[in-house]
Amino acid sequence: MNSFPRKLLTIVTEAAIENLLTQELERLGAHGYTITDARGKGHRGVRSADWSASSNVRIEVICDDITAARIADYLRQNYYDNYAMILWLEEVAVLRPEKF
Amino acid sequence: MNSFPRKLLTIVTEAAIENLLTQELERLGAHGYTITDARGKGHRGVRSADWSASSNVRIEVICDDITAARIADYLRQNYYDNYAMILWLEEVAVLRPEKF
Amino acid sequence: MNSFPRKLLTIVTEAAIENLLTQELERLGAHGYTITDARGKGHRGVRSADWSASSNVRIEVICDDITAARIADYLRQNYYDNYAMILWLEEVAVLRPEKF
Amino acid sequence: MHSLDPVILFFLLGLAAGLLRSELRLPAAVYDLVSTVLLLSIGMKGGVELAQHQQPGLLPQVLATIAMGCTLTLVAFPVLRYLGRFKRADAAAIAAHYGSVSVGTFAVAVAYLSNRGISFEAHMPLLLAVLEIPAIAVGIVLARGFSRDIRVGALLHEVFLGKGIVLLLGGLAIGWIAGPDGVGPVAPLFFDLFKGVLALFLLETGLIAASQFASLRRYGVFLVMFGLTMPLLGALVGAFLAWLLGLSPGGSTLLATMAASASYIAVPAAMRISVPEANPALSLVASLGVTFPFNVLLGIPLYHSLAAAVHRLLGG
Amino acid sequence: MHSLDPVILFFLLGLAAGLLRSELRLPAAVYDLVSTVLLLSIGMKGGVELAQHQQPGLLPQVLATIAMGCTLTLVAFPVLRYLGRFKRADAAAIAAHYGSVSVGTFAVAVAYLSNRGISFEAHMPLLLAVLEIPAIAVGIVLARGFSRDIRVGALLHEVFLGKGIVLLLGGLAIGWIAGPDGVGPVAPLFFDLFKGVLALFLLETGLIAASQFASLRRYGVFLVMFGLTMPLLGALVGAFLAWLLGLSPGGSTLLATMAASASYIAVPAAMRISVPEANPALSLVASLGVTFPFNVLLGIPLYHSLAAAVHRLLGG
Amino acid sequence: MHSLDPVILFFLLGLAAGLLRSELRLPAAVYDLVSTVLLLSIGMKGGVELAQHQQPGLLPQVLATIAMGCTLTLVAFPVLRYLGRFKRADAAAIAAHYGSVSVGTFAVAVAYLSNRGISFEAHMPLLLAVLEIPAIAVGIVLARGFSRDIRVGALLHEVFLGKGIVLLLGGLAIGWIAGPDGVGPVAPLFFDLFKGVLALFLLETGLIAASQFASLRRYGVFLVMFGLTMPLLGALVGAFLAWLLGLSPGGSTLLATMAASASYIAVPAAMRISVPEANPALSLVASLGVTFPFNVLLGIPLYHSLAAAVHRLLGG
Ligand SMILES: Nc1ncnc2c1ncn2[C@@H]1O[C@H](COP(=O)(O)O)[C@@H](O)[C@H]1O
Ligand SMILES: Nc1ncnc2c1ncn2[C@@H]1O[C@H](COP(=O)(O)O)[C@@H](O)[C@H]1O
Ligand SMILES: Nc1ncnc2c1ncn2[C@@H]1O[C@H](COP(=O)(O)O)[C@@H](O)[C@H]1O
Ligand code: NA
Ligand code: NA
Ligand code: NA
Repeated sequence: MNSFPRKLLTIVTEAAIENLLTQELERLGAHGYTITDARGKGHRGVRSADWSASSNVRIEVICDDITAARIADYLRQNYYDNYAMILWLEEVAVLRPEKF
Repeated sequence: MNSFPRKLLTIVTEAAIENLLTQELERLGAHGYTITDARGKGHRGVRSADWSASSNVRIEVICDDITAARIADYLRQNYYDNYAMILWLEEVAVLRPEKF
Repeated sequence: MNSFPRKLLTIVTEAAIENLLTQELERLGAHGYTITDARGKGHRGVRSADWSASSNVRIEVICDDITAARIADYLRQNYYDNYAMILWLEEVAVLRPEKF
Repeated sequence: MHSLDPVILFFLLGLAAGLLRSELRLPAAVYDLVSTVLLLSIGMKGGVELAQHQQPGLLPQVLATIAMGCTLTLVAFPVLRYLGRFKRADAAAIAAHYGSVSVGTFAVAVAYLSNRGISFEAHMPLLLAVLEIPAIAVGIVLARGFSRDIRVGALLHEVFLGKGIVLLLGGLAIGWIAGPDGVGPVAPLFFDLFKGVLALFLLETGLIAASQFASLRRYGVFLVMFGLTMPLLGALVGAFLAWLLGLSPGGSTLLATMAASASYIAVPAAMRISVPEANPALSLVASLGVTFPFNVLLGIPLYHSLAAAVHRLLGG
Repeated sequence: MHSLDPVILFFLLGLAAGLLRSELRLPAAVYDLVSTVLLLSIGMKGGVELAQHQQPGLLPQVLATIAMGCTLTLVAFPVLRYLGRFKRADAAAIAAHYGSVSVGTFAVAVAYLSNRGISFEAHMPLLLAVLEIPAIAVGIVLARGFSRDIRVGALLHEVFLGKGIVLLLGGLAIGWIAGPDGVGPVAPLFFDLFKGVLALFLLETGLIAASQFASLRRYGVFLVMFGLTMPLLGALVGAFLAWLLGLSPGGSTLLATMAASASYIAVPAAMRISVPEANPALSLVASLGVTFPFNVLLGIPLYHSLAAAVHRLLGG
Repeated sequence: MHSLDPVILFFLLGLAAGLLRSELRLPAAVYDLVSTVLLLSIGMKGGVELAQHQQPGLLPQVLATIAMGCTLTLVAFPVLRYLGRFKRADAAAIAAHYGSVSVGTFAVAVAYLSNRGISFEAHMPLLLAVLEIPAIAVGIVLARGFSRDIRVGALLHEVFLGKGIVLLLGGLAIGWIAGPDGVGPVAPLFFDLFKGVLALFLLETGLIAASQFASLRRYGVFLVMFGLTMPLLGALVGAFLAWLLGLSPGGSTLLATMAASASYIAVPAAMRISVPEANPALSLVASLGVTFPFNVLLGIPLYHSLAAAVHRLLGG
């Protein structure tokens, strides 16, 4: 099995900006993303997903190092101050590097 | 982009103890968590999420190494024997270390 | 805390083949799996989860290196060409190695 | 005749689909909606009746119901522990399921009576809510003694503020305050659709019950036997107590059914938190895989005859 | 006149909202609930009628329906393969969609007939369930020959135990066993709400259909043409067969509609498993993006006139 | 008397369950279903009426409603900014919530009027849809000036193609096209169940409102005062405008209620996208934690008296 290193960027944030964010991700060079519905707690309190205003989404993007850094930087500068949002980065291995 | 190493602790367990567990997590030092609904299979059989008693939750906690070890140890000692539960740990990079 | 290295294999693919796939995973040696509902976008376009035909699932398997490689190879050969599917591998640490 | 009640047919359809491993599956959100409507409408119907008729002697009936819940749990426990050779925690947890009550079974019995034009006391839903709880407390003490490390807070919360109790009592209060005219505007949803909603509920319950059958073989004959005889014993106790309390034949049928039924929603959740060392599969196999189908398919008409017989024999 | 049927307006609203990329979105759980109620109520209505009237000659009609499903698939395949120049797997998969049937279209036709007080044979829902299946088998054989490596188990399961078949046949059985009086208690949900539930179903179908339009341009003119003419051909075949079988004008309209409609739920799921190399977008664009709107907006009244004309011309 | 309206009791039940931190929770999919049915049925009822009665002078009323939305926002802003000492973005966002409207409150007022047999103008749902929007635009300009970097596209989309507007206007169009006879077949779902569905909606709204209470203390007395007095001011403005426009007492009650109500679905979503620096908790605590309960429990009967008084005093 040949595998290739890529970055996995995971963002947890408010469901209200899902559409906005996926457009930004594509603009910043992501070739794809995966979204699941989530709830949670953080510095901005409990987000229980009982209704739209308190729902989170969990967005994953597999991409190369440069794209990952670009997205992370952009989100930190443009979203961190105003939205419930966290993100983290991991090293992963993928099989078909040309896809990401 | 400056990033800082943290641990990502992922727990998959019975939905019935979600509330209990989030209280424990906070008591043990987690500053936040993210929860998604899940189903699955493991040593305790299929958990199909068809109704509450067979539903799983997938809980993620980003925290420092010590907190991660503390939570993992505590859960192993207090929950592993009696509940359908697995957990794993990963190295991740975050942007704002003070948050976690 | 004693922890042991394992592989985390994450597959994102069409919900239509969830049952098929979990059977394959078990046949290929996985001792368990965790599934969450997902949506996303990739080379085969937007999969919005508005109805069954456009829904994704996100399947996680914790296993040893060999099993992970076996599953990844098998899926690449038998599913990649015909299904919306991506997968990636990560190093994780687990507490009870005998479970996986 | 009873087996022709259409809501029962929905249960059988769910059971068959589940056993054949059909693709049919209803999302958990649908189950939540359907059970919310059922609980509210059972409560409201009772509340409306209460608003119209003074119910003398409510307190003794509530106390008697509590006593019945405790007794049934205390009777089931030694049978499971010594005859069934279950571990202490398992015996206590299973006993608690049978000392408590199944709202789904109650609803089927209500539909059964209403199809036959048999009336019953207005406050039965109150007794239903009351009966959910004592068995849980007894079960926990049986499992752990009066130990300190019970998560009392979480437990009380789980028990008194569980969805079932809140919606039943809430419905009762709404029906009681609004009265028969007041509930008129919401009657098309909560009363006219009652049996249709119950049909969907039973379809889904059938699917879930079928998923318990797979474990039946593993957990053996004793559990099946227990799941078939314990409801009969419960029904006897319930029917006799109903006669003591002076309930009508309809009310007696309901109390017997409540006693005969085993919880599969409230108690499992409470036991996971308070008696985690009990294997939840054992209780669910018995209550959902054996007792629920038995009660719904055969038990209810039996308990109706039983209640009638008790009234005939003992007078009243 | 037909376009004023309110359920059709809901479909148009969904379509418009989808095309305008509105935020309107119904959760998948709502779609599941709504389609469950629709399938059960179509089945039950048929079952109740069957219980009342002996239906002679059911078997020939079932066999004829099976033959029709196979024929339509076999006719569509070469058109797609040689005229449309589709790959073999794609041609086979699309053909299977058109040889099968769409329950949503059937439901709109039922509402159409009932709004006009036109009766039809009680067992049409049975033929509906029957017609879902044979095209799938034919499609697979067309795609892969009689090869060994078909996942037969998974496929049979998917086909015979899919949600649609189980609920239609289950509903039929319930209606048939319970009879007209037996289903009375559940009628407010399953019969009185039928058209309201159908309206919600069509609203959601409109949203989904709109999401197929985006791909229309990509897959070209041929697919649109096929999606418009294949239903007309199907309707002709269906109307003529209905006349051969001696169906009433109402029943003929339904059989023509069934033949004209293309599956977009059962067949796509089966094809993903059994003919994975077929591009699922092609079939969905045609069946959901072209044929469904055409049938629902224009086709059904047309097929009604057609059925009437066939009866007039050929007598019967 | 008003507090006995049963739908209000459902709100109180939800509120109580939420405050007691009960386990009662309805899945988001249920909220979506229930609010979809409510919006469609409000719209359709209006559309059917419109189809029957010519409504002269619709355009002036629409323009007056737009002006009212802008005015209320412009009045609330300085109060919040200078008396309340809120940051500019926060003051603008909260003001926008109060300049807009809450569909849930409107629905309760409709139920209130219908329980008392009071009629109102058919096109009120149209004004409801219209009033949702202008406050958003004003709020954004107040927060950011006429700056360039507003995400205009995303915003327009969010506002004009949000679920509420699409379903209200879609329902209006369906009712208007289908007319009273046309909607007959879907009436059992959309009209007969209206109040039952509203009850479920209010149960869930009560749960959500309770979750806002926790933040009440944190955000202080001013917000509570604002949440109680701003609706009174709004109601005065609405009742007076209604008199100017020549609305009936029923219609005046509705316009006063609309003015008094504060958005908690459409505006929060728009503000998150266009004024992200505003703290969303502030607006929700005020609109959902204070104003909604106040309006539903006390406000509506008050606004009804107010509308009657204005008609009496000023004639009309
Ligand atoms: N330490 C953490 N671990 C995991 N998830 C977190 C953590 N902190 C925050 N989150 C998630 O991120 C969302 C936004 O976080 P915050 O901006 O801190 O309110 C929360 O609602 C959680 O779902
Ligand atoms: N090897 C595995 N890989 C991924 N998830 C697992 C694995 N084993 C168990 N799980 C998840 O953890 C839950 C509890 O596992 P268990 O305690 O082994 O029954 C299961 O229901 C699965 O969702
Ligand atoms: N770069 C990516 N990052 C995260 N998820 C992806 C990515 N590409 C594809 N996916 C997910 O995998 C599914 C199938 O991908 P594809 O086969 O490329 O269409 C998509 O619907 C997404 O959910
Ligand atoms: Na019992
Ligand atoms: Na067809
Ligand atoms: Na307002």
